[in-house]
Amino acid sequence: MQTTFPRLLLKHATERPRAAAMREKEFGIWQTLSWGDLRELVADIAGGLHQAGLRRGQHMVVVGSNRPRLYATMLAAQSLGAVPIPLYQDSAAAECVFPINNADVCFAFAEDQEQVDKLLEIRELCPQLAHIYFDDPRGLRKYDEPGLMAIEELVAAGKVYARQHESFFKTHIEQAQPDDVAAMFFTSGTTGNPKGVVHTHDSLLDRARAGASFDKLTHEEEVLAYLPPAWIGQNIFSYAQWLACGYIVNCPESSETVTIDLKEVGPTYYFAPPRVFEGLLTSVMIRMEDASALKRKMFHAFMELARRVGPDRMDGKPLGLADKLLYTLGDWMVYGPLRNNLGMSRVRVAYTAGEAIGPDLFQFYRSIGINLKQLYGSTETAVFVCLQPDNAARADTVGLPIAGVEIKVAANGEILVKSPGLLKEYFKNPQATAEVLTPDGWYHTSDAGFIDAHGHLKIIDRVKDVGRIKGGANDGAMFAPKYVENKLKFFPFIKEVVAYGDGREKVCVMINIDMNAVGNWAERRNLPYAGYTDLAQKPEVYQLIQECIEKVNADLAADELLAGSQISRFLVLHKELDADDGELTRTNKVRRAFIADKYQPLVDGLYGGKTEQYIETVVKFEDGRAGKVSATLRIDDSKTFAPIKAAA
Amino acid sequence: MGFFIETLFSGLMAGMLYSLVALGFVLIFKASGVFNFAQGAMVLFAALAMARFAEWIPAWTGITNLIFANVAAFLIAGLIMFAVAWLIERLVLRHLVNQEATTLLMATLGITYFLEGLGQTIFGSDIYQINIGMPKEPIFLFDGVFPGGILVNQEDVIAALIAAALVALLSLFFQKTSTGRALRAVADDHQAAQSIGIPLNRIWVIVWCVAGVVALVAGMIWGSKLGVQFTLATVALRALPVIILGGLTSVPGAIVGGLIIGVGEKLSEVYLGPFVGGGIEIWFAYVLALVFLLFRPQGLFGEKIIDRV
Amino acid sequence: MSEIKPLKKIGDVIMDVRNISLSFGGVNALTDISFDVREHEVRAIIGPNGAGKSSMLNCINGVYTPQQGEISFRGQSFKHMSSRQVAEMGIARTFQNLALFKGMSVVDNIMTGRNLHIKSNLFLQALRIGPAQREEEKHREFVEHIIDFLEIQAHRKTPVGQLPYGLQKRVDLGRALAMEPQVLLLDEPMAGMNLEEKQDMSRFILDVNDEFGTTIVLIEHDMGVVMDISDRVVVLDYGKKIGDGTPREVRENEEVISAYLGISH
Amino acid sequence: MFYRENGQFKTSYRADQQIFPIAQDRWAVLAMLAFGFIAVPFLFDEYMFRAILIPFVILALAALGVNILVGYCGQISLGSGAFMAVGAYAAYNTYVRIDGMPLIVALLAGGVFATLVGVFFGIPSLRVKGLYLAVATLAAQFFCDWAFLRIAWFTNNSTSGSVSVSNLKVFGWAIDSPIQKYLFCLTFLVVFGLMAKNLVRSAVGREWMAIRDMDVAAAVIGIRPMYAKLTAFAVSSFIVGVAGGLWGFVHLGSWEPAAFSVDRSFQLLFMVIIGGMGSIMGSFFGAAFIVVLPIFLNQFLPAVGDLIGVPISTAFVSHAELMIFGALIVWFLIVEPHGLARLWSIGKQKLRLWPFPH
Repeated sequence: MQTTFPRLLLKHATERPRAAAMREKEFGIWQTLSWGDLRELVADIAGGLHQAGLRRGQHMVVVGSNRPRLYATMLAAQSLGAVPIPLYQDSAAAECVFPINNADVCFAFAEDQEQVDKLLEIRELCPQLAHIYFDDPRGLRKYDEPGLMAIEELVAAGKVYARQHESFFKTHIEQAQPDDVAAMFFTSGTTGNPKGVVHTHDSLLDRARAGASFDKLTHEEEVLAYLPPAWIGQNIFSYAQWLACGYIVNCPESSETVTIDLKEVGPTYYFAPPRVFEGLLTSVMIRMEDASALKRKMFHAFMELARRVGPDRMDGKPLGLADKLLYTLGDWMVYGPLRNNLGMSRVRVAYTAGEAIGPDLFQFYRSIGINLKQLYGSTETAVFVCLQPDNAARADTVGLPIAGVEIKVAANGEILVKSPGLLKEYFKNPQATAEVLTPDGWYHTSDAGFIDAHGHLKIIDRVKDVGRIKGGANDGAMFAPKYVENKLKFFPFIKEVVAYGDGREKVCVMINIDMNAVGNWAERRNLPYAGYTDLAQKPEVYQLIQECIEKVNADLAADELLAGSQISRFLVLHKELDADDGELTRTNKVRRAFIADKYQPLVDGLYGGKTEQYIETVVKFEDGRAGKVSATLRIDDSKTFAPIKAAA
Repeated sequence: MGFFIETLFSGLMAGMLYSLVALGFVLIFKASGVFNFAQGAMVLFAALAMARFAEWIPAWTGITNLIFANVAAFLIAGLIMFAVAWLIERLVLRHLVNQEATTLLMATLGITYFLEGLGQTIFGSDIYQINIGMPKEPIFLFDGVFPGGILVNQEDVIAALIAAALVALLSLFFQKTSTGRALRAVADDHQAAQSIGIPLNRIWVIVWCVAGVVALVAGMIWGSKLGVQFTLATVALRALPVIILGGLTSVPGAIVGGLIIGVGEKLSEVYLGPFVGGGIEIWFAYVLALVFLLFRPQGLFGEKIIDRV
Repeated sequence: MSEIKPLKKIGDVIMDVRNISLSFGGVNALTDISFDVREHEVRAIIGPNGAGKSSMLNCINGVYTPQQGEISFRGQSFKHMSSRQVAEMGIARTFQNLALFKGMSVVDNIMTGRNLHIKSNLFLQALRIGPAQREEEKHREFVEHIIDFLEIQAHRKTPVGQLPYGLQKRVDLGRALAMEPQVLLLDEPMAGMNLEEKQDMSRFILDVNDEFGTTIVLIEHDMGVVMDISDRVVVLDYGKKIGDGTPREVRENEEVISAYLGISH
Repeated sequence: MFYRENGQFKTSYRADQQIFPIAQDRWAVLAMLAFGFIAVPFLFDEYMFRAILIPFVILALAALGVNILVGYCGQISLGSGAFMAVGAYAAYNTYVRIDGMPLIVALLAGGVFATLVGVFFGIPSLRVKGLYLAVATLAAQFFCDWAFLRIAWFTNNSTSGSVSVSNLKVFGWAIDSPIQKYLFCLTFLVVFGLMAKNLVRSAVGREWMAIRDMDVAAAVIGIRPMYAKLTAFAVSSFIVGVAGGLWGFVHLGSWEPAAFSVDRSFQLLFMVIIGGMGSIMGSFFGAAFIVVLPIFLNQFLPAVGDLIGVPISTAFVSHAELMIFGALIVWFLIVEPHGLARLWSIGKQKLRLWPFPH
């Protein structure tokens, strides 16, 4: 049955008017907004916006962190047939100009003074932006800017209007059709202007539903909304699925209370990118460091057990009686309390996505009994393409295609998706649309990957980065630098990796060691060293790195497609790759090409079969001065393995 | 009339003993701001020590000479009190610097209990006599003036003299010796004293030692009058009103206060007591002090306390 | 937020200090001080340490009784008042060296500021029935708004003793705000703060002044900050008033320069 | 370790302000109450009730009262024994002089008189602090000791100077078996404990603590020191008075002023110090500790003596008791001024954060 977001609101409001729809921690308690109240609030805002002149098809910008009123405003806009555009609250004023003008927006909702200032700042550039409504009046009372208004006033005005026009809200909602545009999300393209991804009620809701039924979500789920609403992920979890399932969304009190609030709410359905999970894990480990020796022993003993039996347990495999008992004990002593302190004792389903997650990190959470899984999707696909079933979560796959999704792998290894959740178009950008959307409805993800033996989708790399080995033992084999690099980066000792191999006969890598990790490692085996360069060149360190590499090679060998990407030679760089030296992007991604010609001699050395190579490089210091560092780097070989043909 | 003077006299005697105890209080409070509830326990402890050693020494040494025994016992008891003082500073006060007065007060309560327990554990808990050979038989003065004259205990007179001597000694100690001057400096202003390099801890030990000696003397006199026993510890409670009256920080206050209270108790007991069933001296002093509190919190001689924001 | 400067209206005189003289045992802390405070303004009293600034404040809110002079508030003048009366008139203050209630949490500390408004008696409170409970909730809500205003939500239930100095200062301010004062006396609100904390504090002071229209009298010896946030300044030196006027006027005042700016840092 | 706080969020201030906001705590307390009221009567014998449980419950009540004055309002008191005495004798007189006077009313009346006396002797606290106040309260102590010893009227002219009550009844039920007595006292303890807790977490309680922590600041925000201090004295001595009544009526049955001597005052003060100043829970800990310790020593020391072949006299035990108390007081004041209660709350905090240390 097809529907729209506003209709779902009415549905919940009529079926369960008393039930909680949203909670916001404000003034020390969780202020609850029931579906009934929400409908009223939305109706009033809609009334106000309509009076102010917001019409069907127009766009409205909402910018701010997760606040009930922000979501209510989105609903109100949709009720009027207008299209809400959530913007990132931490984006600079300049970045807001393009979206606002691109969709020539006249209405904006801003959370607080900070956001209002941002919008006022760019007003000269966006003269059409006539109406700005703010939620939190703090510091704004004395502003007398034309068209600037507190949301309270809008609501008040709307109330009056709604009272005069009884049926206006309902009628508008009925006019809106499922295949109307529901929302627009701007994706920051690496080059050029951001593109507005246009989604209809159908596309978003269909995916929301598919995901919900896949994980059997009910209206009793609790969700904590703490990531930017402008990000499709957060929007699906705290908007689309919220309305689809009618569960409860909780908004934290402030950014610095998120951990406290998380612990209080104890969500049952949780989502976070890998870095968040990583941060949590590190904090756990750090806090355990200060614990008494005995407690630490116990902790590590039980974590060891968890590592051994936890994953199987999660996958529903049978355990030995002894292990069962031990694990139960562990659950009492460690896992339970840990989940409680992480705020995850109630988590039923937790997802991570966006980037590759380290296997240890991933297994840690599963082993202490948190059902952490991966999914695959993007803004253009309304997130849900592939999901991992509860009992088959792996760190290296992103799960099975779910209901409604078709997947095929193109000749160049690119993954093509067909699904009801695909974007309608890129706003006012038919050419870009054409690039990704074939006439027969296939969407080009520009990710390279394949379906593994168990039918799970496995992402290798961005298509444009995937290359081929030329000549040598495994000529023509697929080479996926990012995949190889990530596999190496999951080792704590390795900070950055640059892998080469496209169009060459073998794969070679340059490595940045992680100063802290390797430093500690060195101290523990009292190995003296003078600074980074010195440490990097220690034979012991090379030994250490070599082991890591060979582990990776073993892995790759097991992998039909990528067996050819095994690393045969490596060196450890004498300096840390640095964005200031142009070696990394500002988002800390390695710039392979740039590095390749900056360190030409090294690359030659690697492929020229040398065992060491002298190199001299210019570096920028903090104070902007430039200096030279020079060193002679050893180059080592690493064992590679014969590809193991996947049995069956 | 004669009877009145007799009562007055015995009052003065009792008062003088209070003064001695009160003196201990005042010394310590001046120097360290501690309201030493344990003063009474110290009196008991000292008295016990003296009484027992006075017994033991002849037994051990075989020298039965009374003077020798007493002097030796006195010295040993004195040393013991020094040790006690030192320990108290080391184990308690040092760890309670800049705590509120009430905390310190409660701490000294703890010390009181400890000393009482310890004293009786070491020296036993029966009634002991201290015999420093004071003439017991009373004498009559002014037979001419009043019919039958006035009956006075010689030992009271001697006790009074000893006490007077002690006070004189102390004032000499304070006025003339450098330590004494340091003590006065500390009493006047802790910070200032510290800044000119007077080691507070040492001063405290000394003060507590002095207080210990005062306690010893008081204990000795009291003991030889009425015997040494547990109740001696309660003398501290009797002496409290004295310092309220005299002012926490004033030596003369302690003495005058002591005498006033002593006399007040006896007179009230004799002249008011009968009407209310007697035994009123226990609280009379307190009520006196209390009334005083309401109108002159700083006491007779104490200086006014101004607390600034 | 510079280009859009909030416009604010300063009312007429709300408090008038007339010829105040105060001395401790012969030492003159204040001699014949007079100045007035207008409604909704930020009024600063500056002067080197020991200039008698704090004594002035203590006279205003009844901690000290001046030997001479009187203070009139909203027309009614008084020579001495109990701190309670002053509080009831709507004058609150913060303290230079923190005077928080160490044994209590942040919330409770600020709650004490509401005590003037609590009506229910001992027995109701003991049973915590009906009105008493409702009152507690009502005032807790009020306090929560202050906590929100001062952005200390994360520390709500922590014992104040455990907070860093800067936050304790905020709690102190919060406790004063809880009294819904008409005049707020701040005793060196930025003493011992680092630059960032100082900026936060001045923001809060201005916000209080804007949002609630509270009249503010603050003492500082740190000129810089004061000049930025105050409308008019009184300068004291050795218990005498040597300057009074807008920050600019004061800056140009010869006597002030010699007595104060000369030795300022 | 046992705490699972996820999902225990508060949607109203009432929920947030309850005494035990964490569900696990609520269950624990309920379990404890059930144990105290239902299990205990079946578990212990006469001796336990007479020697430990009943004294513990009554003294815990008294300590609770003292804690309000000393721990919450910071006004030291060495006269608590006197207020107990006033409670006991006032209750006695109301009970015997007015026939048909219900027991509970008599006990409460005792509390009321104790309140009056308490407030009267509290008046000095308006002018003086700490040491002086200690003296003022001592005055109360000695005056009462004397009054009840010498003024025959209070003892209903009993020749022996000791008074006694018998066949107590509450709503027709006799209170004579130890178990009944225990339950009777426990009920008082629970009711007053709850009310005390309510007070200290209400406006009045905050005023007390404000005066305790920083009296000048308290005055400036409009707290009247007089009101705060006197209410503290009143509430404190009311509870202490009722405890006194129970001590006399229920525990002793017949008593003399000595039962409420200055030593009792010190004992109560020690309970507060050891148990934890400014903590309701602490009062209970302190009482338990000080009631049990001597009994423990009486059993334990001789046993040890036998082991090492040194005969231990009862005298020694009693002296050892004094020393141990003294030492403990000092130790607590130095090391843990907030007493056992603080240790308890630290332990609780650790459990909440388990396995993390902090």
